[in-house]
Amino acid sequence: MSTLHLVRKSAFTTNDFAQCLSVLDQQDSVVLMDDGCYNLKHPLMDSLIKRSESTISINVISNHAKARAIETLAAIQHIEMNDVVELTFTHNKVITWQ
Amino acid sequence: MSTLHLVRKSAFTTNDFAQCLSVLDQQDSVVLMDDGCYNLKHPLMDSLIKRSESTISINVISNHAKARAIETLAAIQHIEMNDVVELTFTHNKVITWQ
Amino acid sequence: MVSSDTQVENNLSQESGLAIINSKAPFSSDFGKDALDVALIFGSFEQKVSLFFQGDGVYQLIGHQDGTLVSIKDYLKTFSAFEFYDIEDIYVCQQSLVNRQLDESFHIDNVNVLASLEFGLAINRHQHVLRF
Amino acid sequence: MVSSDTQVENNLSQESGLAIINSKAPFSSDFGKDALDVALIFGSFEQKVSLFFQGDGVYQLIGHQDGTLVSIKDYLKTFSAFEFYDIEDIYVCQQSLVNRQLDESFHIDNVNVLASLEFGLAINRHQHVLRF
Amino acid sequence: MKTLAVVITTPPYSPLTVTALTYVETALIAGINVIGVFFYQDGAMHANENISIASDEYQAIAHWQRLNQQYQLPLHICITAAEKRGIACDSVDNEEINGAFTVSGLGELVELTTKATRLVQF
Amino acid sequence: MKTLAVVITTPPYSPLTVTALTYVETALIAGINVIGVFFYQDGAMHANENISIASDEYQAIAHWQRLNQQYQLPLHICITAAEKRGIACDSVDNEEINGAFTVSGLGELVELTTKATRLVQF
Repeated sequence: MSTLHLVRKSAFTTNDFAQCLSVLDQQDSVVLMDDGCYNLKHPLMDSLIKRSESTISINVISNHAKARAIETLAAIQHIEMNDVVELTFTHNKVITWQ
Repeated sequence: MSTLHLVRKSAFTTNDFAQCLSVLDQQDSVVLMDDGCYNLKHPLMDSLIKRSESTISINVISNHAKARAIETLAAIQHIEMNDVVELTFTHNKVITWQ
Repeated sequence: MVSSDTQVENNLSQESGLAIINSKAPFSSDFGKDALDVALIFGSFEQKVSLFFQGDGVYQLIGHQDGTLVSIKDYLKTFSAFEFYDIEDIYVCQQSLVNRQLDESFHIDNVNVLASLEFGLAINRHQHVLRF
Repeated sequence: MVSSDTQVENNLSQESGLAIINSKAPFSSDFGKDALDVALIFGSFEQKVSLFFQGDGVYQLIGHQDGTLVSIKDYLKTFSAFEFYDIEDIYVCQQSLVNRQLDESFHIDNVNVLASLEFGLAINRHQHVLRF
Repeated sequence: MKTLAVVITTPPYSPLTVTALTYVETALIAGINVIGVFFYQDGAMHANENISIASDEYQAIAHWQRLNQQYQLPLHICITAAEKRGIACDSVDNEEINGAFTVSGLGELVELTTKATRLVQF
Repeated sequence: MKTLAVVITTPPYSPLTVTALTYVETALIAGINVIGVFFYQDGAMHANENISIASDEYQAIAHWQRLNQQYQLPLHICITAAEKRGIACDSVDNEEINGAFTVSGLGELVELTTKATRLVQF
């Protein structure tokens, strides 16, 4: 019963990312896209990375991060849109946090 | 050079109120309106009230708080829209945080 | 061969229906009303739909509100029609209530207050999720 | 009678022109572009206009961005026209940069990095304020 | 003389527009000289003649029309914002634009801002 | 068979719509059966035939039209959301509604949701 979480908002501006993290399950995956890419530098990301040492996969859409000149972290997978499409079907459902 | 700050967003959801507070000056006034009324219960309000013991006036539009069933605090002035119009001209400028 | 025990478990864990997460306060945007319209149409088509309230969305459930004071047609009153539409699963995030210093007193009955973990698990029991 | 000293002080403290506060990131809404259009029209009418960047608005100033990667026409390039329009007062909130782990390196010159107190005082030197 | 210019950025179907309207009407009743309202961003949608809001909901556009008639309140719609939002502004006698609104450019905002004692954004 | 339904809530002039479009086109190229796109809330503005976006900016509506033609992708516009945003939906052969879009009710969303293996919102 894994969920794919599409995070589209900056945690520096809204609390959508915090809400996402509060319901995140161990088998889930997170994709940072659009302004969600800014969250790579947010304090909430540290706690997520520590948790994710278990099983949660954290991804960022390369072009979305690059467009915003955001350096990314080693713990984060760089993916493209076709990976997002694939993740849509390897997880049981999708929640968009926007 | 006083400023009237119209706060229309919930600090539980966005950081607009925090940005407002960061530029607030001693002679300024704050009006909580629309979802800004929710900020009466936000931790940021405590720090503002402590600061405001000096000179900052904090106001809430009665109907906007009442519509939302928000109990208000003793330190806060209850005002109506005609007071907002008056405050517009007793201050030098208006900034809307929305 | 699947034992009947496992079948029962599979049935229990079967994800079905739509979960709608409400994340916006009621009187500053149309999001709550738009979510309600979706919920009612699912109900009228006899499709399973559950409502979740999180973040500022929890303000949609609080008692003693009155949108008419700000000239807004109070769509919250329509929440009382949920039973008629067989919308019975209504969940609110406890942490969101606590953060906002809100009591667990709501303008409709049968609201389930859940801790974050259970709130997430309840969402997971649905096949699809929309968030407004 | 007003002494000439006081007059000088009054002139210095005279509030004039428009302050535009940018609070949104560049590639997820039109707010930055809409604010830019207002700034340029004030510039072309030879009216004083100053730009302030706060919160996620500071992302509009960061170097090495490329909107074309996400098929967005990169309005940030137009920032280089500020000098031509005599828009010379550009302020960024230092705390917003620090919170976002951003260096003070921008894609335009002459950006003034100010602590919150000074940032607020700089806004106060204007007669009107719009925020996008 | 107290003069006021107002900028509206929320669409007619937003509950936030009720607050803006109440503010402007209160100012007019108080005798403030409201020299103009400038509709920018999603505010430009106010001029769309085809907008149809359920009759039991707040009729923001009708209220602006009323203020325009009762107080000769100038209502300026930003043409760029309007075109982006599907309001055809090209023809002279346009049936799609609500008659209470004047199609203007951003230059009008400069004009209003320069003339007004106070500028308030909603 | 993998089937996908997509809900769009952002307007055609929003940069966020680019992401949604890229996602849908990528799914179509990957051979996913996208059974329909439902335009709700501000997404309904996509069907407004009068929308004019500067030619050097992303033409979201033209791209949706292209996907509709190339892949017979069904594009459903929510009628209530559209009317609220100034798109007249009453006449049969409506000049104001972009031909690539079908005017639908929320019942269509129920239909899509029930049929689709995955529902993704943008």
